[in-house]
Amino acid sequence: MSYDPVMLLEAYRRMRAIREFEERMRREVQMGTVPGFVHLYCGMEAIAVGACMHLRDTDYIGSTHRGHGHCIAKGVDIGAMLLEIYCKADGVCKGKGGSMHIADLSKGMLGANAIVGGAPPIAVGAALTHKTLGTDGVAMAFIGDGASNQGTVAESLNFSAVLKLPMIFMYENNGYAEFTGTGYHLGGADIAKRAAAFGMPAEKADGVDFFSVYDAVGRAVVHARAGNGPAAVEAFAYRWYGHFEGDMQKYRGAGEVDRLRETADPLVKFEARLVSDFDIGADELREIDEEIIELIEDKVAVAKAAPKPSNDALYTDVYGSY
Amino acid sequence: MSYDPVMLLEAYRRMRAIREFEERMRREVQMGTVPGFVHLYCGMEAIAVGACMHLRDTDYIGSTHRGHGHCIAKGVDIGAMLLEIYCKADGVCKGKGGSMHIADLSKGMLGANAIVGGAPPIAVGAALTHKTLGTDGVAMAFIGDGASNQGTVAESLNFSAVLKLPMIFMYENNGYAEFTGTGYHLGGADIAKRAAAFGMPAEKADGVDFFSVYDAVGRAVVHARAGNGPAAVEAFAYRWYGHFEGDMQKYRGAGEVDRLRETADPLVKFEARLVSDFDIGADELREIDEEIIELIEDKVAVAKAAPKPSNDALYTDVYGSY
Amino acid sequence: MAIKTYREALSDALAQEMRRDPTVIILGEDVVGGLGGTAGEDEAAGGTFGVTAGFAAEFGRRRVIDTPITESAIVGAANGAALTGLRPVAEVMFMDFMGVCLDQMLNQMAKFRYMFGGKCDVPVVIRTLMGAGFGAGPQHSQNLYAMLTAIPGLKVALPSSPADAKGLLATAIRDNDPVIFCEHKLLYGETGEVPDGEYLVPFGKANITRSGTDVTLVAFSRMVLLANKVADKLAREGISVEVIDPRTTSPLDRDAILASVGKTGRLVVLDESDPYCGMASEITALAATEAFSSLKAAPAKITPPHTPVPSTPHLEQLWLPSLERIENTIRATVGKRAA
Amino acid sequence: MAIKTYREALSDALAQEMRRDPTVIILGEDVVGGLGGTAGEDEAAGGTFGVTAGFAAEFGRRRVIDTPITESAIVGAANGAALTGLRPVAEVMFMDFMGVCLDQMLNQMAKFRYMFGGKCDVPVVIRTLMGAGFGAGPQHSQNLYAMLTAIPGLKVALPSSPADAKGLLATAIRDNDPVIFCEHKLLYGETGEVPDGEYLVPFGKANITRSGTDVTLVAFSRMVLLANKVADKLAREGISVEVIDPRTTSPLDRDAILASVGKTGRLVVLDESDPYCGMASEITALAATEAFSSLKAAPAKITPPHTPVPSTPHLEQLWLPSLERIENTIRATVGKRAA
Ligand SMILES: Cc1ncc(C[n+]2csc(CCOP(=O)(O)OP(=O)(O)O)c2C)c(N)n1
Ligand SMILES: Cc1ncc(C[n+]2csc(CCOP(=O)(O)OP(=O)(O)O)c2C)c(N)n1
Ligand SMILES: [Mg+2]
Ligand SMILES: [Mg+2]
Repeated sequence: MSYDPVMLLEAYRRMRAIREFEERMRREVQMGTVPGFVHLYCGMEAIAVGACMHLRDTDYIGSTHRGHGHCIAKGVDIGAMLLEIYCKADGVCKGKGGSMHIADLSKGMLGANAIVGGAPPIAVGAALTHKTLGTDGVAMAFIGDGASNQGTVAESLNFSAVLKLPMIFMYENNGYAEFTGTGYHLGGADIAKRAAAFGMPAEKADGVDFFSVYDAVGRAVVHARAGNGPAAVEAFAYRWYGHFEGDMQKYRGAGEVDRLRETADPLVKFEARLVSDFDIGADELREIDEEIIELIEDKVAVAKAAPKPSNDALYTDVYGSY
Repeated sequence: MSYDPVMLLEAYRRMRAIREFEERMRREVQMGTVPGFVHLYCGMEAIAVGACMHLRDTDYIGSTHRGHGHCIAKGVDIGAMLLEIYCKADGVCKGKGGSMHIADLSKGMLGANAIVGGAPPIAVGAALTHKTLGTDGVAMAFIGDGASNQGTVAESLNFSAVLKLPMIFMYENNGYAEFTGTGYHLGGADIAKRAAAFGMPAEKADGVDFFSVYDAVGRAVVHARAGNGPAAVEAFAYRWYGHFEGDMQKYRGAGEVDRLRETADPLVKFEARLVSDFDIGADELREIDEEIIELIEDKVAVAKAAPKPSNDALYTDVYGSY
Repeated sequence: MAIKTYREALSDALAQEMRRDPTVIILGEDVVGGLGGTAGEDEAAGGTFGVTAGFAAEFGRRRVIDTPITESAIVGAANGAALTGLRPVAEVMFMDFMGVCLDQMLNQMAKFRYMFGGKCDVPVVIRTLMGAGFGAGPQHSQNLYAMLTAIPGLKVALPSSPADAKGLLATAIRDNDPVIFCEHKLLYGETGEVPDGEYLVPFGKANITRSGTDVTLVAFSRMVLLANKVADKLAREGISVEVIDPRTTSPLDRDAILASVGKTGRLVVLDESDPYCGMASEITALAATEAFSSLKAAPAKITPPHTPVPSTPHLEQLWLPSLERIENTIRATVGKRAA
Repeated sequence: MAIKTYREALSDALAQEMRRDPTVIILGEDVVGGLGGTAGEDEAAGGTFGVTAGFAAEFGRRRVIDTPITESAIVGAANGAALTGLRPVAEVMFMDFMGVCLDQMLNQMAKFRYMFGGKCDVPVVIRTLMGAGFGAGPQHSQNLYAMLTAIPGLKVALPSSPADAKGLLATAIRDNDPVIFCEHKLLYGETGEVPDGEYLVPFGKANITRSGTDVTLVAFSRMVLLANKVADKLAREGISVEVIDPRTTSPLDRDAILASVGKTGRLVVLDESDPYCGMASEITALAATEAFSSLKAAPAKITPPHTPVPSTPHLEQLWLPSLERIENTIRATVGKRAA
């Protein structure tokens, strides 16, 4: 596979944006400024970005409760996301969705989803739209290791295989579903194999390595766009933080997270390749870093200061007409 | 595998009972004497019996809408079944279940089920009981090719694999789900492979051949009884009649059913082996046949003449106490 | 106008809307049938009850889509398709099967618009069969529309006549909100005048099928037929029954019901679903809270008992509200006993 | 007696019943936690909200069972286990998730006894968390007990105090029918006197938490706390409010409600679930149909609006019935306005 340097820099920008966004959210949650529940994506940046760099605004993704990374990777505006997370009137969902329900159809983002296994059938429907309208668009569902056990996911695999839909199952195996590890909850211990059993190409990727994900998803997307039906990729990358902010993580061995930070940092790994193989200067990356840190600083301040939805908003948007 | 001649004769008796029972039901439905919906098992006799000959009364089965064969194979009393199908007061469910809800816990029969995919999780629960109580009992779910696509089945596979339950997934691939063939509805076209992907031994069997099913299920049951967790068998045998009685079967090629009757009769196949390899006389089998025909004749007459549930029965058995 | 069956009227509406709008698609189990079998790919079903017979031939299999038996995927796919530009009409063969796909109704389609701050339309229709009296047993006979009526974000339609079947279904398809369209299986063969050509019945607008002054009888779906019969009978005796068919439970035409109760001062509600937390209780509560001072007598509910639907034919009949019971309840409510 | 939290009271009941009866098992997601991770097999959770903390140590992992995230399999397995000799207590973490497992409630556990002609017991308990006010958003805050109350064959319990949490849960576990046990997440930290030792609260027996003569206020789950507060405040002004907590909606203590309405002649129902087809409508309809002649004023319903629960904190507060609104409704119902 060949890599466009512009694409690579954009990928870096998005991965960095996810990292800084989530680290900032973490601090904000600890300070108690963020309403609702927040599930952080740190450590998994290469999955969302490696996958979404193949997608257009007219391609769709279905997301999970751990959705910030998917949103940023798919190009949802960071300021609008922050306004939403803070439940403000100008949020991307007018402040009524919050962290677990960010959606932006204009970017092909079909919504975070607080129901484990809720989004895959919906993404399948977006793939059906593409097929019905005869476009070469695709849809992708992000699916956790825990979610991979839900019946809705198996149904989605079969449904899209039978209808030969342009659908990509993007499994995020981060080792844990809440406080239980894949060593226990995953019969057969091989998610990709399950997808393959429903009749589609399925490969595994290193979710810490942008290039590994990018390559595998690239093949899946080519397959799907060409009208050959669905494909699946299972990427492995531990999350760095708790299931949600506040989780004591008693299920993790001592020092696991420190080790991950040292040895499994997708940004460090990506940067090393960018510098060594693509002649991209570290200084250029530092500039991006700073821009992003500044942007997030700004947008968090804006979000915090922004007006809440009016009380009327409680009653609106239930129906289009009633 | 070795075969006890007494077992073989009992197996023949049950297969013949299923055949005669269903043929009779078919005529009765055509004459309009049977209430509700009836789904016939003819052509698949070797599956239910080949599987259930390994089971004890204390082992459990979960069944489907096409449940008569499973009931007879598991030893449910034919008279009580007929009373139930005719919705009579002395039916095995006091006449309130009918054909699609025959259950007999005393025989380990957890119920036919009119919800496709409804029974497998329930059978899993029976396996959980055996494991929790430390018995060597097993549970088995019968699952159609169409049902194999339901999310509940995938969940059951994973759940029993994770908990290492003594559970057998007995797939009945009869080529059709209602009016749609497996050539369309079955992504990956291989049910056993799906089960295997959840981490359990899974084999295929010829569902027309008693010995093929008996051998495969025997291995599965040994595996499960020994505490090694679940196993699956996919058996192939077309149904001879429509999805339900009344189905026009426009989805079947011309002459398909005639061909099946000629070339894929589980009883003919079984008899041939019994006579050639086990020194069992055809006359002995004819005696069984006659006994069964007489029994069914009797029991149908009894069922038709039996009293209906009283009107009070409408209100009873909703709760144990209320 | 022509005399048509309820089934034909449904087909009419579907065909009308599919001709009109290429984004309308149909998906469900055996809506065509025949794929993957040994007879080739000809239509083998056309819907379990024939409503979509001939549709594949006219609209093509790309728009009339057979699915595996996976209701969560069917409804979920309809949801995703609706969010992204299609107007799917998905079939959940029997309403009882909402058990296996409720999440896509309760937590997804119903809430998208709200969760997403109004920035989407969700033009999905779920057609589903309900009702007892068909010998289909406890898992294929339920009337579960009250559960759905209580879910904000959903609309619920219950056509009781061929004309309404056509007009409400066309409206449902054009509506930008999710609609659960509940067809009663015993109504499929009922006939009635059905307007030709484009025909729409608005949501939230009750149909007063009989005008009257003594008592308001609100009835839903198939029960409207029984209500009309009883009203006609009692009219001959001088008891004037106003029969109201709300046609949609969400939105509900509260004004029509309250106006009628204001006029008659008496209310009987006739509903084929469970006595508890159903439309019978809802309408009764509506009148009690909003028209209390008009009420001249205790309102009455007529529903089946709080039991599953038995498979037993005579018990199933006993389970259903009977003409006699309706008549007696109305007589008791208006204070006139049988002569 | 000791002062305990609702959470502790739940743990008490579970431990009490598990000690008493070896066939009682617990299953659900992370009811223990820690399996398959890198820290060994020690308890890592003890339930999402800690109710089963320490249970694996006492009862062993064979009776306290972590499951994958597959609610249909969890509830289905509980059903099968209940049919075959165990008394499973299964956890559906949030009530909203009944969307993904309704079939096993609606078509299976609720109907076994009936379909099988009474020849089985179904001693399954589903513990589940409900309620708004926790900032959990539209898919984790619903109060869906009315849907379940309308399913014949199910029982539904809604403890509003620590004592009831203990007593109703113990009763639920010993009951031979399926019980949906609805715990309100905002009640977990509430404290109250809880009887030591074996303690059972019968189903279908309302708790009159305040006696009064002017108006009957029926409230459910957490709303009982608000009802008591308002009753206490109004008592000081001479408005005598009788507060009734039915504790179970199925079976429902109709007699207690009707007796109270017979005495007070006035009814207000306070319910945290949707206004339509919920318990507020059900109780109102009960009074209207059965105690019409006692009613001196229109009964009133207090519920949230027909909208999802917004994630927005101040809108979520607005969504919930407020003390002020309850007070005003009661004043209006008894005909006395604020001084
Ligand atoms: C239907 C349903 N069941 C349970 C939950 C509670 N829950 C939220 S996230 C989660 C774990 C999901 O694990 P996984 O799919 O691996 O995603 P990850 O959190 O690791 O990204 C659970 C059990 C839920 N939200 N929905
Ligand atoms: C949840 C659900 N969806 C759909 C149906 C309608 N239905 C009944 S049987 C059946 C086909 C089942 O096919 P299969 O599992 O292959 O069993 P077979 O009839 O071939 O024995 C369908 C679609 C149902 N009863 N339940
Ligand atoms: Mg995970
Ligand atoms: Mg089949």
